[in-house]
Amino acid sequence: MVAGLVFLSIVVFLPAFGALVLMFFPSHAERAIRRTTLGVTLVVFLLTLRLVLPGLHAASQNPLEQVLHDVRFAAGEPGYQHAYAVPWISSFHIDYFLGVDGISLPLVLLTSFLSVLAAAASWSVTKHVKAYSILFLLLETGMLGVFLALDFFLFYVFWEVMLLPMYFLIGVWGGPRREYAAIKFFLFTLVGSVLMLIAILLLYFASDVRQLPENARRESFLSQEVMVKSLAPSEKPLHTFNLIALAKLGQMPDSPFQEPVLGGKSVAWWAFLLLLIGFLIKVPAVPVHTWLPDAHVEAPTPISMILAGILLKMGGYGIIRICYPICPQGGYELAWFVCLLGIVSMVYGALAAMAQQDFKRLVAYSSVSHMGYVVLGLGAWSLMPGLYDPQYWKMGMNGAMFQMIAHGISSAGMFFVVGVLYDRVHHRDLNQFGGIFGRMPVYTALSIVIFFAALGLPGLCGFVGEILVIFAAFSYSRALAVIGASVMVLTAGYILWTIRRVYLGAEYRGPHAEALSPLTTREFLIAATLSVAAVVFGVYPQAIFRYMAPSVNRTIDELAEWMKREANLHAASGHISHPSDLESGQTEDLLSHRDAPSQ
Amino acid sequence: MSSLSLVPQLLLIAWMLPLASFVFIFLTGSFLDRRGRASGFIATAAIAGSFLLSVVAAALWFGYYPLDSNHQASSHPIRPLSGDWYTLAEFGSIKLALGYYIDALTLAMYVMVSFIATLIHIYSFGYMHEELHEVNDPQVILGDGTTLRRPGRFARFFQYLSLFGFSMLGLVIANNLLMTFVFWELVGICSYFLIGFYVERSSATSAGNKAFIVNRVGDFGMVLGLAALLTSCGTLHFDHYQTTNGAHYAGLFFYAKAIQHPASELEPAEGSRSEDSQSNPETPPVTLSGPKGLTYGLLVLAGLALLCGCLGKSAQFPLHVWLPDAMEGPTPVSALIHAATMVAAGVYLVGRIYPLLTPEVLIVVAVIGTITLFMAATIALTATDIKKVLAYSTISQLGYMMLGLGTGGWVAGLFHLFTHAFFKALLFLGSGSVIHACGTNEMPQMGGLLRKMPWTAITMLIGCLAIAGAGIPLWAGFSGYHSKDAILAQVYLFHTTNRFLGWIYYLALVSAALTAFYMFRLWFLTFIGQPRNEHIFGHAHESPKSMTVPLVVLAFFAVVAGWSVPGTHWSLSALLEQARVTPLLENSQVPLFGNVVIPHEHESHEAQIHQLVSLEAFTAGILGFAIAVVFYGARWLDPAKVCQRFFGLYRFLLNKWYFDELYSRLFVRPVTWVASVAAWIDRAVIDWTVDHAAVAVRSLAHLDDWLDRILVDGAVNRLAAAIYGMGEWFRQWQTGRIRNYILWIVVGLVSLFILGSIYFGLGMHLVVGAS
Amino acid sequence: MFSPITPAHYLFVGIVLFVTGMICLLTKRNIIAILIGVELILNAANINFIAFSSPVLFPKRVPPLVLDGQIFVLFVMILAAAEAAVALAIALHFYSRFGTVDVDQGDELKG
Amino acid sequence: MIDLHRTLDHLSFSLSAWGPELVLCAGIVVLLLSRMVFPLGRYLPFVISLIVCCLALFLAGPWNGTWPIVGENSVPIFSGLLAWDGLGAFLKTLILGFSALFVVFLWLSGFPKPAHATDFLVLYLGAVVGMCVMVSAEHLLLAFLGMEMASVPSYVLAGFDRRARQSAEAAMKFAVFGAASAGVMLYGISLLGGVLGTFSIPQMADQLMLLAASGDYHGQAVILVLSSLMILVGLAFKLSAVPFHFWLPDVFEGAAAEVGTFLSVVSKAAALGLLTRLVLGLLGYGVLEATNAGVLPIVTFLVVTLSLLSAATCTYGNLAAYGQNNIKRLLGYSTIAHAGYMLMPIAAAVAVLFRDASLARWAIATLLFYLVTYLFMNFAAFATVTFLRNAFRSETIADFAGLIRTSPGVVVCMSLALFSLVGLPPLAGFAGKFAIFSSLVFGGLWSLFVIAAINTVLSLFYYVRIIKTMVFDVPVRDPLPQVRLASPKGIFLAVLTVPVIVLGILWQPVFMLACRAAGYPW
Repeated sequence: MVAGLVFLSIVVFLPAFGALVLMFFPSHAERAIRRTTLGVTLVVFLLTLRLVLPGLHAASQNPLEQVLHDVRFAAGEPGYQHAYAVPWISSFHIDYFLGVDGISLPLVLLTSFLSVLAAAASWSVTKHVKAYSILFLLLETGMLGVFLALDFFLFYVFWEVMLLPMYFLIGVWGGPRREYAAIKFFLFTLVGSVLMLIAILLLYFASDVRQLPENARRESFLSQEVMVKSLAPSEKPLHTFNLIALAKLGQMPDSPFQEPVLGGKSVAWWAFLLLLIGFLIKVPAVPVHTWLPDAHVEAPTPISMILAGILLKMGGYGIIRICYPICPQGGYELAWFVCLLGIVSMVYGALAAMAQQDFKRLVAYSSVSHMGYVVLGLGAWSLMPGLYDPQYWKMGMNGAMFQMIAHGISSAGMFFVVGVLYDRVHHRDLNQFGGIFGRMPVYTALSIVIFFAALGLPGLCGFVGEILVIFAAFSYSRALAVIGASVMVLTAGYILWTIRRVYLGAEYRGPHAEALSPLTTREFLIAATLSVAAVVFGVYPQAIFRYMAPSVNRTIDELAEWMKREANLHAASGHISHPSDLESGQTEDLLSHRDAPSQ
Repeated sequence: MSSLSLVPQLLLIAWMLPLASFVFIFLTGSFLDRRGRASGFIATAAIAGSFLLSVVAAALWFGYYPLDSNHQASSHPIRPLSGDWYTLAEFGSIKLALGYYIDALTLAMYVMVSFIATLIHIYSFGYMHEELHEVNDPQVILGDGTTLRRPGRFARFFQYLSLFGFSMLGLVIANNLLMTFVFWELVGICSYFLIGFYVERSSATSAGNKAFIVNRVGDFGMVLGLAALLTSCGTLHFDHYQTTNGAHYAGLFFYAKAIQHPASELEPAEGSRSEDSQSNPETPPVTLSGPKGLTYGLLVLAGLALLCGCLGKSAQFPLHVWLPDAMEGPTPVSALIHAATMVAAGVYLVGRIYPLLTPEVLIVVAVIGTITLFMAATIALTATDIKKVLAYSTISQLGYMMLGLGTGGWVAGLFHLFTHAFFKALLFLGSGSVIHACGTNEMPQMGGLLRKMPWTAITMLIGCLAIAGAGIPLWAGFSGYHSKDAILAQVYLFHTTNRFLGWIYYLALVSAALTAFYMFRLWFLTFIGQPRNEHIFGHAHESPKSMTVPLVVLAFFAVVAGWSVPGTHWSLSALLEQARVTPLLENSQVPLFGNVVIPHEHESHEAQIHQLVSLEAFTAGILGFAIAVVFYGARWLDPAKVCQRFFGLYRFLLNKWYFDELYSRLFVRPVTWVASVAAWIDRAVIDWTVDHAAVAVRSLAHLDDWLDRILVDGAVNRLAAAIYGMGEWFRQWQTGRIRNYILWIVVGLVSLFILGSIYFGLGMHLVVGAS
Repeated sequence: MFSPITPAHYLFVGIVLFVTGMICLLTKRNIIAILIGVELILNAANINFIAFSSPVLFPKRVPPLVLDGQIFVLFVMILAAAEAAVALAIALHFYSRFGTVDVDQGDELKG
Repeated sequence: MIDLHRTLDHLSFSLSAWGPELVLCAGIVVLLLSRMVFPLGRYLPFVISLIVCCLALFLAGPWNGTWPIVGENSVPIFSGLLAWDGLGAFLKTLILGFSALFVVFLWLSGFPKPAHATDFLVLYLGAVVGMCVMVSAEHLLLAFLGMEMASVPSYVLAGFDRRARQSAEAAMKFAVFGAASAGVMLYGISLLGGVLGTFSIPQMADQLMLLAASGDYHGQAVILVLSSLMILVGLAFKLSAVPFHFWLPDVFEGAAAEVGTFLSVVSKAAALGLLTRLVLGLLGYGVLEATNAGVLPIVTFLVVTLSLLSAATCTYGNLAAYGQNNIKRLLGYSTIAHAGYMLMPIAAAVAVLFRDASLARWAIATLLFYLVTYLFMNFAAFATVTFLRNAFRSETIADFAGLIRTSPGVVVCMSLALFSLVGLPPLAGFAGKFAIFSSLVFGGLWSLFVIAAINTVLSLFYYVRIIKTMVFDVPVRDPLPQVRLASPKGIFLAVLTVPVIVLGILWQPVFMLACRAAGYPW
């Protein structure tokens, strides 16, 4: 167990250690610095890859091989693996608690994968390479930490840790309006963090581990210290930041989070709302998205890749990992709100993308639109009272999660593709492009693959998530699905239009035409890797679902269980009647005889 | 059974061959052969292999289920082969997979698609030969006034063709709607690439965009239809399927039947194909999946939504606008994708999901088919671009198919799909041959080409005859004769059962006449008479073997496709008859604008209907042909031309001119007026709507952008400014004068005191009140 | 005739002194005058201390602050002296830099 | 009557417990004498002061056994004028630890010229004695004396830069404002002592509880409120709570940065210690008559007043800092804002006192912990400013533009300090803020919590502006001065910055210590 924690800690802190090592490099040794950075990210990627690769011999004599075998992630297991908590700040019962499950694993892999590519793409950064590399590696530590932390406080710390490197990376290495973009990013994110902090303390204060049954306490991987405390007789509540314990508390009968706090709403409701806003800022959803176009446009290419590919995913991850399991009541009551924001983001982002003249800004708005699918998929709580078949919600959640991975690949790819062009001609005006196909055919082919992945073309990664989300949304609300499906048309519109304006056409008439040289090997490898990933996940989505679906499904099953119990409680107390009970019963009758032939 | 179990595997290989070819060409590309000829061979070999495998598979199938026996009564009723190859994702009982659904229709489509594709691959060797070298594209003028010179893209062309072959075959074999949708999109994207094959031409790329986006509009409906079915039935499979944990679940057809028949009627003895679990011991018991919320109303909605996709793909009114523009692509592409196969996919899908379609939906199909049919035919009358004529003709013929399906003629509609594939591919290839020879699409620039390119001319004449439905009534004819008659018979039957929709039949008849007219107009203008442009005529030549051989082969099939194999009952229509399915509530009255009845197809085979319709259609065809001859063939009514060539007979021709005027007033002008109105509607209303919808969306997009900058972002910035302003205001309190500061002590003390006494007093009050 | 002097009278004198001192602080621009105002305030407190600890004013019971108040006064007197010394030194310093004892001239630090 | 033996025992014990202060007093004498004996020892005053501070720190530190808990078993010394307990010991340790660092800092910065070093240090050590008295005062006389002992030398220190015109103005304002508020406070003390009949805080608490138990304040409520508010004014002046903060920005701008350091860190710590003692002491630390409804108005009054003061202070400080150009003035406003944050746990402690007295101690513990983190981050920021002033001869923010090009190490230290002041993890400021917020949550002061949280966002802008100038902007100075990290000054900065990071990650030991000092039971 501890071995797993150590392994995950190495994964998380290796980049930071790399940053520390880089500090002792002379700043003019740019080549060495770049290669070290790439090497560190590569090692981290290989380590995370170790989680999913097939095993070595378990009974090996070599202890290293033994360890490497032990740290594998068992696919198909819904629960947390390598979860282990060590007391950190015991005054607050804060643990150093890492663990991985099917929800976080793909995101961890995505992070380490995109970090390698972004590090490789960082060759285009020529200013202050040493500082850049140090910040870049610190950023990676923060991102990995967010996805691996299972203690709310730790999660929050990692969440914030990313902020500072990102601020500097945009502010120093960004475009002309970088200062504005950087501070805007910083302020927006900090607002979200502060809201999250309020919710964290709200939940912390309301929580009491001792209310959990003992087996639930064991399943929460409480640290030994807290476990002992929870067994000792005391009238003082034992607060916790343990995400698993909080989720169990949130879903137990007579949950302490159902206490009303303000405006007649419960702790769960408020916490959900606050957390949701905090996460939606990161996602970002309309109307708290305006930091994104600026940040994306100004950030240097690799940072845009990271920003779109990973940072935005943290919002979605937070919603599925924290919001819903811990505050199911808030989630249930606010499902419409989440869906509304999702759908608005989808439409709004697509329309805004269509109006852009700046290539990068267009891609940025497309991110808003695509992440809207994620929000919609997460929000489409299709469990109606009386109808406890959660498979559509599973589909939606899985779709949303898949969409996050897919968007991670396609958006990182798009930003890279834009960056390649920008590095050559130093402008991003869509109206001044055209005819790139003739000048850079290989580049164009790869770009088109990536853009079509974003468009949601079947066979590429963007399709699976989108279609699942729309299916799931349909079972929640038909109107939402209609609007959601119409976004597919808009997406096709702006992406095809962009392709036509940039790549197709007779000739390039913009400035610096002479600089349009073919892709270098490094650039080719980055773009090709992303394209291949887009194809692989498009034709073999099981590669992700295999790991992800059991955990997502378990989350949903737990929530469905919660729903059922809540509805029964309400029904028992006679507050709500369930007309749909009747309805589904009738349909059941209508079709029940269909089983007859099989007798 | 063993021979049947080979069929899916054969088809799988047949399906994968083009994909392998695509991947191979994509990866090796120019390494293989700088000019790309090798790629062409690989692609052609792959698709030819597919064709052979399909033929073998079909032979196995029909060996097992011969066409001339009555399977419904026999010991082994026909069961479509269905199964999954590959699972994309699975959520409980919901399974999203790629798999096969094989019946006679699938096999026929497989053979037809791979056959025509093979021919077109061969044809393309000739047609696209200039892509082997550096190409000088005269249509693209660069900034410095020169025309574009670019490397040839022979390999790329075949790469796309291979991808298309793969996608189209996948679409045909799909065993669930999601798979259909996947390949639906993929053929769309192939179409996009091929329309925009000349990426340097702005018109080509914009036509590609238009095609894809208009198709996406249709797909928008399709996705909703999928979602509706999935959320109500919990599946998108047509037939039973099995999840990975071994449970069996019922498919969509099964649910549709459950809707159709009240519970008591649905006995196992009915022996329907999709749920005869008793008669077939191999089929395990089936579990129903999904929340079972399928209702009749939802089925209607789902059917209409799916229909949207079909309308887009098959270029039916009002989503037909993309197809004429799609002629920007190379002609073999137009023949393969935009005539024979891809655009027929919509019709195919309607045929495939026929058991899910309710009469309400079928009425819509029929009406839209009719509108499309007539509208496109009238527009084709005036077009001068040879490919545009054919494009409108394609739309019109697709309308026929839709009409046939919509009126209950499942076999008739799909029969026409096949025959049309042959003769329309033939016509397009022929036109390609002409364009190849002349270097222009404009018919007024042609004329008299019969002498120069006899093979092309003759084969195209056969095509024209086929599309016009030429034949000897009540006996035999070109392929189009059989299929069109079948449709018209069904429409006639439909009009007898639903009187208020009688106009459908008459419009269909008129369109048959128009079809004959505009096709022969095309042929006459192109091949007969004197050359109108000597320069073009001078350079014209017969096309190479690689182009004429496919023409001849296709011409052969355009003639015989409707016939049955001599001495047997084996024919295309019998083959389709084997796979025939019935729509929901066939032959029962459905309350909708009166009572709608979708007649049973067999009734249209009755002699009296058949004879009557056959004669009427023949008359209409002859009429159209005759007018074409008068105007363009013999040119009896073209004084202006005659006047120019024989100056001495001027007055005589002048009289002819008056005659022409008369005719023009009596006949031509109304027709041209209708045609121009139709064209105007097409251009000004529908195209306008489409274009302006785009403009509107873009304006909306700009508005959205503006809102984002001004309102949303503006609010943020304004809030920031307000906070900053507050800070500045606070700073002003800091006057720097110590006496002011001390005054603040007093003010602070006094205000705190007031506040404190309020609170304290209130507290006191509470205490007193409590005690 | 005369009503006996009660602590309230002393407190009243204290209040008057306090308010006078405060007004002095608020209205006088001369730094010396301001320091005098401070002294007035301190002495107002001193009068309170004395009043609360005087056995004379509390004939019927032990005064609230028996010795504490008086000791407090002693300390305050010393403190006032120290503070005055420091304040005068600062005033001198101020005068040497600004050439005036008008505190309103010292408004360069603001905002 | 008087048991002489016991008295002497008590006295000797008191003196031993008062060791740090005695050492400081002795140090002052030694300093003054040393000037006569070694007039040419340039750095001798620093050395002596450092030794004195270290010695005092050694005597006051937490390493001499367990601390008695404030309010429960706190040991009265000097017949109850002062108390020896955890709270006082912790804050004394803090103040003396700061002083030791401060002497080194003065040495490095070279602000008091060696010739004037003795004067400066004597005054400073005198102020430290005053602060030590403040944090352990159990009697209003000592409280007042301690405040004056801390304040009066501060006035002089503020005007110590004799050449500067601004310094004179700052000292004048400081002195006048300080004297006025001291007068008000003294008047309040006289009234409160009169009403409650004693100056000893525990006895006052007994009286107050008796009054509360009777449920009838005999019309003395007005005097109680007024007098306590007047006392509060004196403390609010020390704390620079709005609207009694006006002296602070001007003094910070006018006085040397070194003085600002001292005023912004330990001076606040002492005032907060005294405020805690007064407020909680007068309420008997919640152990007396805990269920009495009569205390409700007192509690409500105190909570509302303190909450309002803290919210106003915090928000005002953060907003007014926006447009500042002088970095010392900006840090002055930052100090005001932080004073607001630090007032909050006291309000929370009062709010929760009669519900669960141990949670009140938790709140005090969070305050103590915050003071520790605040010490390092603010000291680091001020030290950077001081060293930059030496290098640039300027305190205008814009002059520091592009500093990262020559002095990356210093900029990193400054950035860490400022981000810590914002409260970003994993820096000490976040740990402190988090602790404070937890006390607000436990105290049920949600609105105050939300205001504090919003203020965190508001504060980001102006702190980041400094960083932005140093990191992003193009230098305006040519040549750009340099402060190397590998120099005594740089190392000093690094020494201050390391705790800013370490306390953000491993804060459990320090927090435990704070809990122990505040008497939070484990």
